[in-house]
Amino acid sequence: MTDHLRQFLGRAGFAFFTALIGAIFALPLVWFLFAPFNSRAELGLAIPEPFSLSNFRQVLENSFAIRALGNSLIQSVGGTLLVALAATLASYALSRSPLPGKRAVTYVLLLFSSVVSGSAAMVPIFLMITRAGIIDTHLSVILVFAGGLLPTAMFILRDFIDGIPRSYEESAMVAGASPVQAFFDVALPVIRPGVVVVVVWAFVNIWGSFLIPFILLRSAEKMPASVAIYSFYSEAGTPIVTLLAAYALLYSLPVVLLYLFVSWKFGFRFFGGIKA
Amino acid sequence: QDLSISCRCVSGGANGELADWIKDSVIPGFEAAHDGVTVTLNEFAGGDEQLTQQLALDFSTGAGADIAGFDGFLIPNFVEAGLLKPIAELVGPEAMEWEGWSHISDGSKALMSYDGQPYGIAMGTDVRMIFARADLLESSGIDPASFQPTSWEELLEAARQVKQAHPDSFPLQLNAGVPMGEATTMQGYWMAILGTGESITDEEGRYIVESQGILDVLNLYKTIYVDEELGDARAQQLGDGRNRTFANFRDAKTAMLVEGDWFYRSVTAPGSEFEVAERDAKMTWAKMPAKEPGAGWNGQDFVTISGGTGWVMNPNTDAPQLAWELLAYMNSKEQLDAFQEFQPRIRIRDDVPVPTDAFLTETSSVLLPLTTARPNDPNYNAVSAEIQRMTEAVVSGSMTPEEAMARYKDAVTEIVGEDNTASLM
Amino acid sequence: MASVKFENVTKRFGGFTATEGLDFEVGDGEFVCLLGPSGCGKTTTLRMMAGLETPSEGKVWIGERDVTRVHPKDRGISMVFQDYALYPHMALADNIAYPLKVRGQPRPERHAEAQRVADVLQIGHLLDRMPAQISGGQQQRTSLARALVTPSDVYLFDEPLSNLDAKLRLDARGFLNHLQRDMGITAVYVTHDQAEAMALATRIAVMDRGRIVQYAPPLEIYRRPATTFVANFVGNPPMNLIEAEARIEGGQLHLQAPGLHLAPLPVPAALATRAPGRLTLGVRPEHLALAAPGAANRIEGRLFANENMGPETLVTVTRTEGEARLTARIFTDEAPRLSGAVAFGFEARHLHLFDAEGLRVPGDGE
Amino acid sequence: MASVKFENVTKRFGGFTATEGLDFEVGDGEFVCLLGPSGCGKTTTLRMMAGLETPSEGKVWIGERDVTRVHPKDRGISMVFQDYALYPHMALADNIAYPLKVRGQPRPERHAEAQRVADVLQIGHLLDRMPAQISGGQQQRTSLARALVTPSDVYLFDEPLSNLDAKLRLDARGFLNHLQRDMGITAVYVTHDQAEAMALATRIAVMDRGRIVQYAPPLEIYRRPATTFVANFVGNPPMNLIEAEARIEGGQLHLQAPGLHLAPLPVPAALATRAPGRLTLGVRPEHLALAAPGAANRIEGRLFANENMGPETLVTVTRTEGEARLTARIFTDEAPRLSGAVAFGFEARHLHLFDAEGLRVPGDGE
Amino acid sequence: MKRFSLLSPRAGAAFITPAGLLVGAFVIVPFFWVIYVSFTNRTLLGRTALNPEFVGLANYLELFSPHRFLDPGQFGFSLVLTIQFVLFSALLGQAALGMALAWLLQQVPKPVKAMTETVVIGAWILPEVVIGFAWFAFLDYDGGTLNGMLDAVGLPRGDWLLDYPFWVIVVFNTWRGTAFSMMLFNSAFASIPPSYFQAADVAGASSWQKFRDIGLPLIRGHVVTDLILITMWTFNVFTPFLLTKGGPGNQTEVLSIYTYRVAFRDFDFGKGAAVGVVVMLINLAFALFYLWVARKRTPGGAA
Ligand SMILES: Nc1ncnc2c1ncn2[C@@H]1O[C@H](COP(=O)(O)OP(=O)(O)OP(=O)(O)O)[C@@H](O)[C@H]1O
Ligand SMILES: Nc1ncnc2c1ncn2[C@@H]1O[C@H](COP(=O)(O)OP(=O)(O)OP(=O)(O)O)[C@@H](O)[C@H]1O
Ligand SMILES: [Mg+2]
Ligand SMILES: [Mg+2]
Repeated sequence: MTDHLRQFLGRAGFAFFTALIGAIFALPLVWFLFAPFNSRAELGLAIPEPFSLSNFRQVLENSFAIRALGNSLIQSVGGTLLVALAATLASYALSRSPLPGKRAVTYVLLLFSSVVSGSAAMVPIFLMITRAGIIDTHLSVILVFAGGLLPTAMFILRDFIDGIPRSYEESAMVAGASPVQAFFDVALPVIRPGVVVVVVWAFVNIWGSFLIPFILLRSAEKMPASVAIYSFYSEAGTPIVTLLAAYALLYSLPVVLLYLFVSWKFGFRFFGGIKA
Repeated sequence: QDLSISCRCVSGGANGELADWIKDSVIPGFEAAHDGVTVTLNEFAGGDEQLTQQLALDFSTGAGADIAGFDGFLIPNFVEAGLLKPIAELVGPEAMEWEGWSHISDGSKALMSYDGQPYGIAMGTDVRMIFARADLLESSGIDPASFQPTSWEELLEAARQVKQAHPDSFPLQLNAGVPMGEATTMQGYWMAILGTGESITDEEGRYIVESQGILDVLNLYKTIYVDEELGDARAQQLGDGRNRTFANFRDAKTAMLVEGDWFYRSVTAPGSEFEVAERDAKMTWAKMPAKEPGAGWNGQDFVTISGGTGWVMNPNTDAPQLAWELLAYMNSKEQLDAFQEFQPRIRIRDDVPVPTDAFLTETSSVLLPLTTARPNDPNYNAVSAEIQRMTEAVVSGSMTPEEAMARYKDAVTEIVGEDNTASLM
Repeated sequence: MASVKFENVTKRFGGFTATEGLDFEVGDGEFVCLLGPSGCGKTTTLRMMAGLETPSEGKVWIGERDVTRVHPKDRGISMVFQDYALYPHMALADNIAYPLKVRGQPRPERHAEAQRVADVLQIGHLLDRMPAQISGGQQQRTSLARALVTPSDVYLFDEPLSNLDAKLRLDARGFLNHLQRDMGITAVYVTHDQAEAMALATRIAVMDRGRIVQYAPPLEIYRRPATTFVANFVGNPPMNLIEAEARIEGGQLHLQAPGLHLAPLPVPAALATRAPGRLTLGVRPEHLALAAPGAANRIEGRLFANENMGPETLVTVTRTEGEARLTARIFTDEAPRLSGAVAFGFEARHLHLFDAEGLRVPGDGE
Repeated sequence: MASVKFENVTKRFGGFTATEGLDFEVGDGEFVCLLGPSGCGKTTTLRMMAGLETPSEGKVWIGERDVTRVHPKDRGISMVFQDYALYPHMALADNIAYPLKVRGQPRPERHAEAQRVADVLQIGHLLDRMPAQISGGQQQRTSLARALVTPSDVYLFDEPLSNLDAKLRLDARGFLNHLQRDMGITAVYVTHDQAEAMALATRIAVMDRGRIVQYAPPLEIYRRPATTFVANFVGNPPMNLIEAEARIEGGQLHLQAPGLHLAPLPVPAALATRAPGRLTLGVRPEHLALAAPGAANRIEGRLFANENMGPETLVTVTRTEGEARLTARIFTDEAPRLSGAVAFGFEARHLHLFDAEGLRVPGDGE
Repeated sequence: MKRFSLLSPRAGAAFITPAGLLVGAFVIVPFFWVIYVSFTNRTLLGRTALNPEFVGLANYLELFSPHRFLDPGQFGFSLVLTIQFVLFSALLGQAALGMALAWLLQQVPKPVKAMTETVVIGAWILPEVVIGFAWFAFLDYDGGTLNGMLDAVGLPRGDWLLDYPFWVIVVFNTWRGTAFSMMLFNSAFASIPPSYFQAADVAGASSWQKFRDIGLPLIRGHVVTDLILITMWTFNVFTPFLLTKGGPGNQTEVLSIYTYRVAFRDFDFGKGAAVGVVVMLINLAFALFYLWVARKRTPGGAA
């Protein structure tokens, strides 16, 4: 009996401790549950009194901001797909090829991309996009994001792919599959959890990023929400708390939904070895 | 033919009235008058710095809108970089014949000019003053109707009186610190330094890096925020400090706040976040006094400063003539009159009457004659940032005025070079 | 169907030589077992046949084709992997049918085919499960089914039955036997189980440290192991090896070792010309029987273990104080009552002789 | 040392029942083998003893303690895993000494202890190596050493020898035998190799589809299999089973089947009271010998296979056109020359009888 | 002699092409542009925007000029601050906490796991403007959630953003980024064969012992990957700007904010680019250090 008790307490202790960390993580977000529904929101935490949807009503009137959510979706989905696709293909090829120094290559690219993420690099990128004649298009935003995020995506993914036994693909090839078939039928499903991590990461990055769309886009019809949210800042650069909170909620929903969907549908983990 | 306008304005968001005016009035009007021309508005949301970068990139490649909203104090920088062309050069000398020029004062023209050449047309100008809570003054034993300090000492005295009556209050708000950015320089430091009879530059345009005036200003800050806690020192240092000062005013914790007329037009206006309930009864204003009567800039008793945003033309526009026509049309009396319907304010043209708004009429007539403007210099921006740091050092108590000024001297010398600085001590 | 030929194939991993100068042929329709201790290069050899490793030197032929550089998918082979390599995201049915899918067979047909093979291997009822949901033996059979579902020129098996119980093993073995005999498949089969190798193979290649030390039919290997290594490795329990002092006297070979009583032997031709020195004497446990003390050919020792295992009994004795053990396999249901000193008798024709290098000394008539 | 008791233990995975109503006890100092076909629930049973799976129903006792919900580390057990589970980042010495480290033994002592166990298992010279640098067999012995390094109440082994070649297997088996006999450890041992089970176990639990069908000492299982399943599973090749028509006539049992010639038998007590109907006759391959046609007890058929496997020959005949096969295991080096009709003779005392449900019909005196 | 590879050179090239083109255009070209610019006095605006001059190492020398190197607002100050920021928020914060969470999550009931995971990942996926804002509200002196809670339990309130700005951004960055490390370690742990842990269970190891002896050493590669990434990200993270704007008094002006000021307030691209290059070199040093530590602790170099 004492064994049971000790064990039970041990487990309960772990569970409680974990839940506590979770709760602490949740605290800074509590404000968001209330503020959007408070017609006179402030930074202070206050239960809406009265509960009001007027902020949302006002936000919905801002057609620019609402349309921006759609634009964010186009750019994030496009960019994420491109990153996931190109990174998966490339890191697979790197992982499975006998090239020497491939580790170093991915790492060097990673370092390069860290420099480029700084704002100074916006100038050459802008010039290139202008010369290509695709300034002020969704495509330009998608391409530039994809390029910038790829090194990191490849760095993460190659790690995942290296951990997968080659015998999966070997057996597919012996079964008569071409390398490309083996990749799609066998390797891709097995590395899917890694790809999912990259997808969420890339989506979140693009969704929240301000600078690139801001530099590359001009027409209001194409601006994403990360830019549009600044329309809830006053002329003097101060936020209009009520509207901002309401819009922030709308703005956050897609990423949260994406995460919930993806973790429900695919999970964020490997299949693990099957030989128990 | 296509034309486009961009501005930091979003319907339903920041500067929504401006966006509405362009979309509902300017564009239909212009298109009706020019067959086959379509005009689009690029509503633009984002911070000042990003806007600057975007415009710089656009103007260097030929991208961007034909007409762009633009903060006047950046004109020297852009011109030096070759990113703007004078209107006369771009459109031709006939542009200078436009009837509107005669209705724009030289001071207002200067807002969008460099080396005497106009690069655009200002949208309007503003003036700065002390906004006051009548209710708070009254309850502290000060008569709001006759409230008008004539020296810094009187200003401080009023603040002390309020503080005594309301120990929890922060009676006086004079912007300081880095987070408020240019609002610190314009609404705070400038309003004080002009009161010492000095400016930021001397007559030759050299930056003053050492002077009694600077010390006086810093000591004023010290008195307000450190020694007597007449102001909310925290609000000067926090990222959202400016909002806090507005909230303090709204919540009757601040009795006197130095701001531009925008504070009245927009911040405290009915329906906005910092709306002051029963505004006309509770809010009043006063001129910013010089340190001592007559000691102010130009020997004035009271001081103020103006800034302005306006419109410039893209130097690479495909259709300079048409773009100019659009710009001129936007600044026609007809359109500016229409603009007053969307948002009443002081317009650039003297033939556009200020709507029957007592406050605007009164302040503009009283303060415009007193006003001055920021120096037209490419380095101003960087120096302004140093001013913000200098005030923050004092307000946070981490440096004495002398130390802060010494660092300011170092930093400004580094930015503009020894030759472009002046010491008055 | 096709033959497989290795021409002087060496494989190095970095500085380590995994196989060296392999030179052998698997005839069309043959079933060859690669047998050898762990790490001797069996898997490496198989993978070179499959095209999953490229030889460092030498050539690999399948049928008339030099396939040394041919891609695995173009070699017409099937393979069972040592670690199964089941696809974790596919149900068993899809795992098994995968080679058919690759060949473009429509879904219903390939699933029917998978069902057929799975039924033979007694996993037909598990086809909906995922690999993680079945036992180790079931995984192994799935992997086998996947290899057998398509007709191939050569089948490669890497220890395909090692996790199966005797009965399943026998069944699977029977199935493979049937494939080989009736359908004439060519197969190369890696195993460390010599009984399996004996039962299945037309020829066995015994490997040791990257080389083939004997390549011959099973009985040949059993009866005439080429080296002490083979003698020791093949047979369960392994052949008893006895170091003996050899002398030729009066045209006869005299052997001496502790506990050994052996009538002089005729001198094998190979030994006639040189001084024999030390020889190693081999005798299989099943060729030892309990002997009355005093029999002409006998070995004596003290009882160490006496294990009845059903139809047979293993009796182990120590000849000297140290390690020198000797096991006899006696086919009786009941363990004989023994204690203390035990003597095993044997016939001279069951003796194997190896020289000091461990190479077989051919007997007369070999 | 302690006993292990299962009380009506059932384990379900989702809807699938892996073990059902297990109810048995492993006595203190016993060495019990779990034997059964792949997927019958052996690993699952062992894991429930270890505490790595929780029973869906029932209780598990170790000694006097109900450990059903006790954490593995508090059960006082050691276990060898089917896949070794050696830590790839630790040298062998550290792997083996890990259970001692966890118990807080200082480094020199635990390494001395590891050395001792490793020496016994003949891997003492490898202690500095990493697991990746040793062969499969050595890995398995390392895993064994890790389990044996601490004194435990119960030792659990999941197919600990399955990947070893015959020779190593024999060595390790000998060592386990020694442990059990001399140190009296309590052990539960999963294997699919019935020879291993026969050699090691004090009792064998034969499992079939999640149930224990017979739990008895090895020879008992070999000699008196409780069901046709056990008869068929234990023994290699398995017992020959012959469906026969039974009649009781004149106080004697007459059995009829194609090819079978059998003198009438005494009626077993169990059959005296009921009509026998169909019975299954069992006879082990090793109890069949070639017989002259005309011997009293014999079975006839046509030759199907004649495989010499070294020390023994398996002769298989078909009795009828269909499946009814019969195998004899004949201990000779040379395959007998046979063709066409073959007759096997046997003694009546080697016959096993099973009723229509497959349950053993006890012979007289059982 | 060529080894068999799972992908033919042709297919491999085809697989790499899309990524190669994108990375080439939007990473490699801009990278060399930045390197070039770091040797010029190019500005965004003003005279040197169009006609930058080659100034050699002047930008770098200026960054490292001993004159006022460590004064607030100078490069040196930001550099030291950033390294502290990385140590505390990335290594001690994100990596250690992420590791602890990943480990705990292996052994707690499903609902607790799902909830905690979702909240932690929520902190990571929400857009940064939104997050900056939420924290502002959280830390607000007067009505903030944190002070409200301290009030409720009778502890004194804190003026966090003014009195402890550095620790605020440390905690904030930890909160923001832990999810990534947690996810990475989670999947790393999940890929360890369960029998390794079960063997340790049977051997009698406690959770901590299992972590120290088995879990951690086995995912060392993932730890290095994680450290490299989060170090780099933390060096570049700009989000603290939303909370403190680098203040008060430069106390939170980490390098990313410093660069921002140099490049966008002062429009000095040459200097901004030089900072970027220096940061890259520091990252390289960190990465080599991680790899060195990881390698050093592998006995025998195998596994
Ligand atoms: N990729 C590799 N790099 C280095 N050495 C290797 C590699 N693959 C195999 N080896 C080595 O080559 C030798 C032969 O390996 P192989 O896998 O062929 O052995 P095996 O005979 O199949 O053994 P087992 O019966 O244990 O599977 C081994 O010593 C092994 O350590
Ligand atoms: N996680 C699981 N989910 C569903 N079924 C399972 C799971 N684990 C085991 N089983 C099933 O339970 C049965 C018993 O499995 P167990 O691993 O105990 O078999 P075993 O007797 O050890 O077989 P083997 O000799 O092949 O290892 C098998 O039929 C298997 O398919
Ligand atoms: Mg192998
Ligand atoms: Mg098992």
